[in-house]
Amino acid sequence: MSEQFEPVIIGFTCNWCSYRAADLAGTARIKYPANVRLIRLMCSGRLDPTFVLKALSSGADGVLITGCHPGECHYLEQNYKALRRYLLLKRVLAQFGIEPGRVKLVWASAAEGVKLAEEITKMVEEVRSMGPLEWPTSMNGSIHGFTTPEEMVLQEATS
Amino acid sequence: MKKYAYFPGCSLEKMAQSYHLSTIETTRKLGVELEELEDWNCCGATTYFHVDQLLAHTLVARNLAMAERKSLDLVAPCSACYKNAFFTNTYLKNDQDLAEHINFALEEDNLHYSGNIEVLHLIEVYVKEVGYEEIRHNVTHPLEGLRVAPYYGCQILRPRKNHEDVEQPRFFEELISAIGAEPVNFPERLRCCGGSLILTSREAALSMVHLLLKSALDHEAEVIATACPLCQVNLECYQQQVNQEFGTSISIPVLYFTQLIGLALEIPPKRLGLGTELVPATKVLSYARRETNE
Amino acid sequence: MSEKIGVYVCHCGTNIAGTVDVVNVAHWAEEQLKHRGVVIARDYKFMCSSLGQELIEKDIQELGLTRVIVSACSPHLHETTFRNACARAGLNPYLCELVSIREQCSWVHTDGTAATEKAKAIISGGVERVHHNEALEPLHVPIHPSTLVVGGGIAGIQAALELADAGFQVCLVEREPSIGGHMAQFDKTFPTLDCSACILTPKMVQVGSHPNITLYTWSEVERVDGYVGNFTVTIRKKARYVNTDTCTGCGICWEKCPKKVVDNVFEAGLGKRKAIYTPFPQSVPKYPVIDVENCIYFERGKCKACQIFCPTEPNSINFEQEDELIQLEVGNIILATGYDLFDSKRIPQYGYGRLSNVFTSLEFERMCNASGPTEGKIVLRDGKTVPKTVAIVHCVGSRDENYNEYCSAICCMQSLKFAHLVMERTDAEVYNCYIDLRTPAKGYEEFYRRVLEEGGHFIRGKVAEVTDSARFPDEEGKLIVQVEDTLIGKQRRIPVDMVILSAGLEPRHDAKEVAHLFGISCSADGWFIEKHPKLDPVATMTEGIFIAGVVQGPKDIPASVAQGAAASARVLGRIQQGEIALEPIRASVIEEKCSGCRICNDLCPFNAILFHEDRMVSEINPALCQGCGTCVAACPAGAIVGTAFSNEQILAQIEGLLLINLQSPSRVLA
Amino acid sequence: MVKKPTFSQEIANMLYASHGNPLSSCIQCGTCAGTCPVVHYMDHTPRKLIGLINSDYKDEVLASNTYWFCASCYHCTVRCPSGIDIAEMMYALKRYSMWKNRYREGLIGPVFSETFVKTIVKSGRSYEPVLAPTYLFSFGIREFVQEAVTATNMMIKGRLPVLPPRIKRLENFKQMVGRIIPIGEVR
Repeated sequence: MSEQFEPVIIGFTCNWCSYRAADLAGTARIKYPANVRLIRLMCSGRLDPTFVLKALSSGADGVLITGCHPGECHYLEQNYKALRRYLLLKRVLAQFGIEPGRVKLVWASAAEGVKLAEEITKMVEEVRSMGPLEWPTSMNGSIHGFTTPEEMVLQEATS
Repeated sequence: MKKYAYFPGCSLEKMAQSYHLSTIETTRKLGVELEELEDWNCCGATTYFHVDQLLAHTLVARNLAMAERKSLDLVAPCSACYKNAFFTNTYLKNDQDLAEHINFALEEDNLHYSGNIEVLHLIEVYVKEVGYEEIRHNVTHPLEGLRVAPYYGCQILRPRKNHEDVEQPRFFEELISAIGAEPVNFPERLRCCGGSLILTSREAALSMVHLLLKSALDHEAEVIATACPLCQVNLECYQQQVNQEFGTSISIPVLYFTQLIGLALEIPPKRLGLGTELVPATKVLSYARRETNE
Repeated sequence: MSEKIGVYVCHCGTNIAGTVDVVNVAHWAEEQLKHRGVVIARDYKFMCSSLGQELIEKDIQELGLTRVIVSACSPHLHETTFRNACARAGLNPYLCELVSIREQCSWVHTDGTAATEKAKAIISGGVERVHHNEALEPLHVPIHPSTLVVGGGIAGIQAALELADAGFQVCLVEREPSIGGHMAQFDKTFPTLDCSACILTPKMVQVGSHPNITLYTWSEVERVDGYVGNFTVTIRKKARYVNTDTCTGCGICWEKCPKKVVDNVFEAGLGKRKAIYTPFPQSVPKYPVIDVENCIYFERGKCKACQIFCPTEPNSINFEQEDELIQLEVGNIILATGYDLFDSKRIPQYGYGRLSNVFTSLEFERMCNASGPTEGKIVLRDGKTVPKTVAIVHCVGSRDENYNEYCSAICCMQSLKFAHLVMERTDAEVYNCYIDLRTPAKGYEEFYRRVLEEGGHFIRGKVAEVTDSARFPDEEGKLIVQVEDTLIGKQRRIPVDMVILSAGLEPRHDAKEVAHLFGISCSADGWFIEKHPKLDPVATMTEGIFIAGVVQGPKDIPASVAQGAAASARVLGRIQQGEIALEPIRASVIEEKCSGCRICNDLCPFNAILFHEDRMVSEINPALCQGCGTCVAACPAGAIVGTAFSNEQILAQIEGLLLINLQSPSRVLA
Repeated sequence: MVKKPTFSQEIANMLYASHGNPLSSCIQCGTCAGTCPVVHYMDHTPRKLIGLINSDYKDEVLASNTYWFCASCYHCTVRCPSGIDIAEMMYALKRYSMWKNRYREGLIGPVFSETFVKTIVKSGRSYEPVLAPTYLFSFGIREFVQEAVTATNMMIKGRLPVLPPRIKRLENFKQMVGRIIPIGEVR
């Protein structure tokens, strides 16, 4: 194998759209790098920011969050909530000094296997160019106390 | 009343001076302040986009930037200038890439555009800023009975996509009624006059001009009102050629809407640049107050 | 390590084995994941084959496996297969996880080594996750045997009749004074040209007289509570000002009513009706309604002609009548609320509303109808001149990103029908201006050929504009249709006497509100979204709510009828089962942990979360919960748990996928 | 590896700053051609031109006079059901043909455009008289006279400038232009 750095990316998918998009990419034999490992959730709205922090702190170099297009959520509107959390999460990560490019949100409908594959390929390249993630070790302990930052709770409430 | 950055555009310097004059006169009387953009440059017209799109946008951006520096919205009396300014403005607001690229060029003239101003066509100032009521209220000599064909042309409206307004506009008619004149039903009012073709594809352009003039006359218009120097020159200065080309004897004055408003406001015709037209506007003047005719 | 986990790696012929070294993967799992409870790992050619399944069952029984990981294809394909296998062997099906190394590994990667490594990680993830799986039981809820059908068009009528004939109670709600929908307005139906009324009215009468159908016309659904099997629906019965118990529908009242009103609904503005009226002669029910906006009595307080002349005893006209609210218990709901016609005024260049002889398709339908405003005579707006040339404009408001991007599906055939009717009833020349002619169903293409043979002209091109501004002598006093004939590449101006705009179908103006009321979702276009576009077209993501007819997307009468029947078949299935088993993927609140902050309350689009003021805790109704898990993620106290997708499961899966369970076993055991 | 772009891709690239849909989304409905006021003078209708571009008939397209007849009235752009900015496409073709010197013989458009641009680059403003030669000489004697008459009439009425106008910060202006395109020869 080549000497180049092979990042590991955890991908969160929605059972109704992006996971099916991944299935479609498979049945259509569309190729993308093996660096991504997918986890199935019922909805992008299920994504607890802790999952992302957990992934990054446990050795992932990037996290790809995927969900249904706005307005097409199978649970009506939960992907909007995912979007809000994502935006907040980015702020938190910025505070940790983590490159914004390492966590990405992508909408992909069940029909968009090609799109998903492209997005994955793109992200793998981007993260590869960023090099391995130096997760602030000081935080590994505190990670679990970090379940939902105050501001996220507030955000949920005010929305 | 509001203040605007006024971008006359090349043609108003000479070819359409009457448009310039009547604009200044009428806006003053209606209490709108137009501050001419200092050291403005040509917007590139349509021709410019033939050669280089980026450059064309840059030319427009220079004017926008200078208006923004004065934090004034930009007003263009020429439809071509307006269309260029309006869309360059929209694109620069929505396309980061383009904006960067063009600001890089603007640096050379110590300018920068950040997309904080709006672009209006002169006629919008009368329709939106002043308003029909205010105009009606200021009219001292309504041009009762004067049958005016409102010619919108292309680039006041297009390529904007709010279809109801773009395919079936009413504001020009309303404006004409506001000065007491009678807007005629002019079905070809949105049809292109071939302005940008007149020199390059004469035959095509002349036939387009002919069609418009004919339609206006068929609906018994006594004058065609335009809001664009190119349309004006096309429709007026080429009537002679149209007649030779099609064996017709068409003769109908083509004035700027500002000139008509001016007459209704009893501004002396001379100050409205009347008298420089190739097709005499005597018929129109007969509607204006005698003494104002000097 | 209490758990005994079995790992089963499928070759799927060469589909997986071709890229992933499955044997290696299986060995790896047995070696490297031993400390995580893997007691056996096998690879097999086709795990989903009966032999493959037996392999698993055997191990469960002989090795006493407590968890099973099958790494094969996508769970959407075979999850149930393997879960059933486990169930047969006496293991709770939810203790089996299917992880995909085909769709998401072997098929999408070319580098065998990388793919094999990824497959290992995926399995490791599954193993960690399955540790935290719980034995679950599907949720059983009873199904109330009666059904609510919303919308009395042909789709709703069909659905209602199917259910009622099967012997179950149906409540049919219709917004207008009569059922029948758009179909009642049509004259002929393509491609067979049988008269619309002749085939529709018998069905309407059946609905009106069916012992199992309760009909609520001039009514709307106001509120929906409860969940699949147990909905409580509140219906607003708008005041008719007519006592339906005594009214005989004799018609004297509307005969005597002095107020004529332009009928913009049924007659599409072409005809008039009275202020007290039934939309059309064959209306079901036969009782009239008083149109308050136009009734002289309601305007000026006097007249009462209808009351004075009403022959019934006691008098059936009641000006004091008020709206009624009715509550119903139903088990399932079928939505067949239909469509609105695209408003052609939105395309000014086609001149509708400005040029008097431009007609909409619905206007023309009424014109052709023998009981319509012109007794079926095809004439210009003046009511007498018969057109000599007619142009039919296709795709009005359809296939156009300025209006609706979708194809309205019915316009082509409708236009062909119009062309035929014009040629049949006048000797006019007919021009069809189309982009593409789409005649895909039974007998449609044949009908197209028939119209061709009858001499209809076809111009392939989207009409640019319709104008009355003549340029040539032969255009004087005509409407000119300007269009490129794309097949010859020339712009044509066709002078005609009449233009018919074949307007497209649009979602009801209030589709979004209705969708929200019933807790289902609309597509970007505004049509209701079906559970699966191919395999489940009449169900929705919300259990117990079904859709039928155009409300799901543009379609013609045959298709609408089919969907009406299909929806009721689905409902009948439910009713027969008596109860329904719901996937136990649900969220639930741990009362002790709940701080009563109520953040979760507004997050749930299905209103499954209710708050107990008294105990200051939230509770989730398992039957309403659809298991999206948004509340689980949102709860600041971590008081909400999502079964089958718990935090523990996902966090563990993350660790597994990142293989840190290998580096330091202790870490994950802790 | 890098593939040589197809003609349609080349044209797409030239629509850099205009924001319509890709030409490939054309459904060949003919709304553009049905709308176009100049279509009778074009050898291919706009619709057909798009078809030719999408099927890479480069020579036919460049040889066509269609895009030089476009009066940029934008009616097609407004009405296109596929959201294609057809007028901008015509501009793109004009630019392409001028850069590659591939436009048809005897067309006035290209020469005119170039002179026009040069005047602006030189002075910052446009100046009609300079433009005259570009088209006058291509005219037949009759048109020439007609044009001359019109011009003189306007001159008499004081509607044609005698001296070319200039902007003040001309040097900066030229520098600015220089950052977008090389203009050595017109300096």
